[in-house]
Amino acid sequence: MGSRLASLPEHVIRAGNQMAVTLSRLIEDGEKVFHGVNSPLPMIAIFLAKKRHAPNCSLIEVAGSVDPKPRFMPNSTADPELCHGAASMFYNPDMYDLFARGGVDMAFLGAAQLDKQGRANMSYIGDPFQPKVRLPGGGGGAVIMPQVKRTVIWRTVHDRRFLVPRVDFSTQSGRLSHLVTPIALFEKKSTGLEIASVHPGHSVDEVIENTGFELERPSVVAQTHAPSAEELGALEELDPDGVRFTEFRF
Amino acid sequence: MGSRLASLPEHVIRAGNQMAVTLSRLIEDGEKVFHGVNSPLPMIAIFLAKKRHAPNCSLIEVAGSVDPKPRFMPNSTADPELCHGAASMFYNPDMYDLFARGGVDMAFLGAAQLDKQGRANMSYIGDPFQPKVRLPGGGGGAVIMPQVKRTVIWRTVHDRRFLVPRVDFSTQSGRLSHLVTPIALFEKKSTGLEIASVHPGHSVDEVIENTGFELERPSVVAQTHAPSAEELGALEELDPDGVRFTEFRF
Amino acid sequence: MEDPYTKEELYAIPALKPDWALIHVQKSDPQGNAQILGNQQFDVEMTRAAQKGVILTTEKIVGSEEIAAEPERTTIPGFLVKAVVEKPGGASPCSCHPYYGVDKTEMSRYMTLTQSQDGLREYLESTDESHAQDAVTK
Amino acid sequence: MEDPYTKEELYAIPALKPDWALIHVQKSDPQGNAQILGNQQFDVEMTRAAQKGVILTTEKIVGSEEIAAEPERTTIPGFLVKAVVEKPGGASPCSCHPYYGVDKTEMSRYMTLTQSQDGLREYLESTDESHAQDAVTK
Repeated sequence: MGSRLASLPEHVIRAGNQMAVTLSRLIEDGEKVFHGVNSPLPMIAIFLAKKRHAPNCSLIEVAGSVDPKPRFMPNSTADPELCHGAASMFYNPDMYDLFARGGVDMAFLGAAQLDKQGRANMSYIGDPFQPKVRLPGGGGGAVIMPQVKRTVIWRTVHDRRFLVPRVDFSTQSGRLSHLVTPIALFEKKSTGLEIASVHPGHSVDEVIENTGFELERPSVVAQTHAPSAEELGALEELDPDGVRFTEFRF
Repeated sequence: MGSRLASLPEHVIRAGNQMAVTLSRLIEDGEKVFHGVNSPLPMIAIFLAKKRHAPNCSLIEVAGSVDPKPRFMPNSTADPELCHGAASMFYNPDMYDLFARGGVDMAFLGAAQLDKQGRANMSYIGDPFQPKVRLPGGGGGAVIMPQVKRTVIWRTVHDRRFLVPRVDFSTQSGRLSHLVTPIALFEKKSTGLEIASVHPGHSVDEVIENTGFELERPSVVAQTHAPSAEELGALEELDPDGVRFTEFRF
Repeated sequence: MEDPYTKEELYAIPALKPDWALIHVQKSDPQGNAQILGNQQFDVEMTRAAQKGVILTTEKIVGSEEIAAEPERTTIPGFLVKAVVEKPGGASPCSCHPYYGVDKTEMSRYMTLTQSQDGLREYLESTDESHAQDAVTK
Repeated sequence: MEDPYTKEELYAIPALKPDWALIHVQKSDPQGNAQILGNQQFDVEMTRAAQKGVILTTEKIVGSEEIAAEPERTTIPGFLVKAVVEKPGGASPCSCHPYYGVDKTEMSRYMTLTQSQDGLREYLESTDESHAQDAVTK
C-alpha cells in the first residue's frame, strides 16, 4: 500500500473501493467503453473489469488511445502514460463518429448537478449572466449521452447540491442508465432515477435525506455487494498508489 | 533516354513535352496543387514546376502524400513510390475539407467529354440506362471543381468526341480556368472556353476543325511558347522513362 | 439545402453505408489491430463506415506487442474487425508498400481478359489460389 | 433540422472557425512539417480549422530528411503552418510524451494562484521566461 494511501481516512477508502467495483460491475464483456476527462474512478473501474470479468471490453480513451497498458496509474486521465502500449489509436473525430453510429456501448460521465429525469448540468449554477459557479462545460457530453447505448454518471459526493429537483441548466441528457455515488447505486426507470441498492454501511434514509429530488422508498432495500477479497486484491494490484481516491474531498 | 522512349513517334514526344510544360507554367509559386488519379502528365508537370519556377508549391497527392520525393516516376499515380520521402501525409478527409474551405489553389482533372461552358462528363456516353460507354465516374470532381480556386482540364486527344456542343451528362462543373490539349491551350472566359494559344506546329484551323463546340476565331492567333531547352532538360532528368507519354495512343 | 447558420446553399450528400469493408494491410495482430504503411487512400474511412465490420487480409499476422510498440501507426482498431486472414501477396497484382510494387504483366492480363464476360471467366479460373488460407475468425 | 434522406431529426452544430491554432509538437522541420507523438487529442483538427494558419512550438526543429523518413507520422503539413518556434519544455507544466510528464508542483501552484486576479498576475510575473526564443517565421 502506497504511503499516500496510508494517510487516507477509512471512510474514503471504503467509498472509493465500493464505487470502483460498483462501476466496474456495470461493464459487460466485449463492450466498447468510454470515460470522460478527469475520471480516475471510471478509468480504474474499466481496468478492473478488463482484469476480471470483462477481459474483452475495449477502453476508448478521450485522448485517443484504445486499451493502453500503462506502467503506472496516472493521476490525470489525460496523462501520456495512457498511450503506452495502446492496442490502437482512435482519435476524437473517429470516436464521435462511432458514437453517432451507435457503436459505443457505455460512457462514464461526471456531472455537477443531476435531476431525477437524468438531465445533467456541467455549465453553470445560478444566473446564466452572473453565475455563482461557472462549470467546465460538457465537453462532448451533449452528443454522447443521446447516442451512446447507456450512460453511467458517477460523483464522489452525494448531497442535495448535486442531486437536485431540477438542474439550473441541462447541458446534456439522454440514455442514462445508472448513477453511482459513495452511498448508493441508482437505476434510471421510466419514472426517473430510483434507488437500485444502498452500499454497505449506509441506509436508505441517508440516501433519501441527501437526495434533492423525490425518491420512491423501495419496499425491500437491496444492499450493494461489498467488494470481494478478489476485487480488493485486484484493485490494490492495479492501483497501489490510490489514484481511485483522487476525486474525494475530506 | 529510356529504351521505351526511343520507340515513341516524334509527334507524341512533341505533344507530350508541350503539354507537360504548358500545364506546368500554369502553376504559381507557393500554390497548393492537386491532381486526380491516372494523371501522369499533371504529375510530371507539377514536379517540373517545383524544380523550376515554383519551388514552394505543394503537391497534394490523391492517395494522401504531400510533396513526395519519388526515386523514379511511377506509371501509376497511385503507386506507393509517391509516398516516398513525403513532407507530410494529408489524407482524403483532410483534403476534401481543405477544398471545402477554399484552401486548394489548383486542381488538374481529366474528362471524357467537355463542353464550352466547362461542364465535364466522366459518367456515361449515350442512354443512361443502356450506355454506349460507361465511364469511370468523377471521383471527387463534383465537389472539387466548384470549390478549388481554379481547375485545369487536360486530355491527350483533341477531337469532336471530347469537345462537344453539350455533354451527355454533367458530372462536374465549376471553377474551370484552362484546358490543355495536344494542340492548344484554352482559357475559360465569360463566353466559355476560348483559344488562348495554339501549340507550335498546329494551326487555328486545325483547332476549330477538331472542336465540337463553337469557337471565336482570334483576330491574332497567339502561339504557345515551345518548351525551352532548359525545360526539356529538366523533363528528361525528371522523367527519363517517359511516363509523361503514358496516356497517348498512337 | 440551406445552412441554418450562414443561409448559404449547401449540398447534402447521403452517407455510404456498406455492410462490410475488405482491407489489405501490412501488419495486424490476431485481434485485428492493424497498421497500414505508406498511402492509405480511403481504407481507414472504409473501416469506419462498414456497418457489420471489417474483414482484414494482411501480409503477416504479428504479436500484439509488436503492434502496441507503435500505437500512433495503428489506425485500425481490433474492435471494428471481425476476421483477419494472413495472406502474403494479398494485394497483388496491385502494390503493397514496401513489400511489392504493381505487377504490370499480370495487370495487363487482367485488363485485357476482363473486357469480355468469357475473358473474365478465364481470368478468374486461371488465377492462382494456392495461397488461400483459413481466416482467423475472431 | 431534418435529414433530407432519412427524414430523421438531426442537430446542426456550427463549425468553430478560429483564426489561429497554437500547437506544441515533439518534432518539426523548418517548414512546419510536424509530428505529434503519443495522444494527439484535438490538435490535428485544430490545425485544419484555423483560418489564418498554425503557429507551432516544438521540442526541437529537425531536418526535413528526418521528418520525411517517416511520412505516416507527419500529420501536420507545413503548408498550413505560418511560424515554427523551437521551445524545449514548451508544454510544461503539462506533459510532452516521451520527454516529460506533468509537473505536479508547478501545476498546483498554477491552480492555487489563478483562483484570484491578483494570484493570476503573480503567477504570470513569476513564470520563467528564460527559455523564450525567436520564432522561425516562414
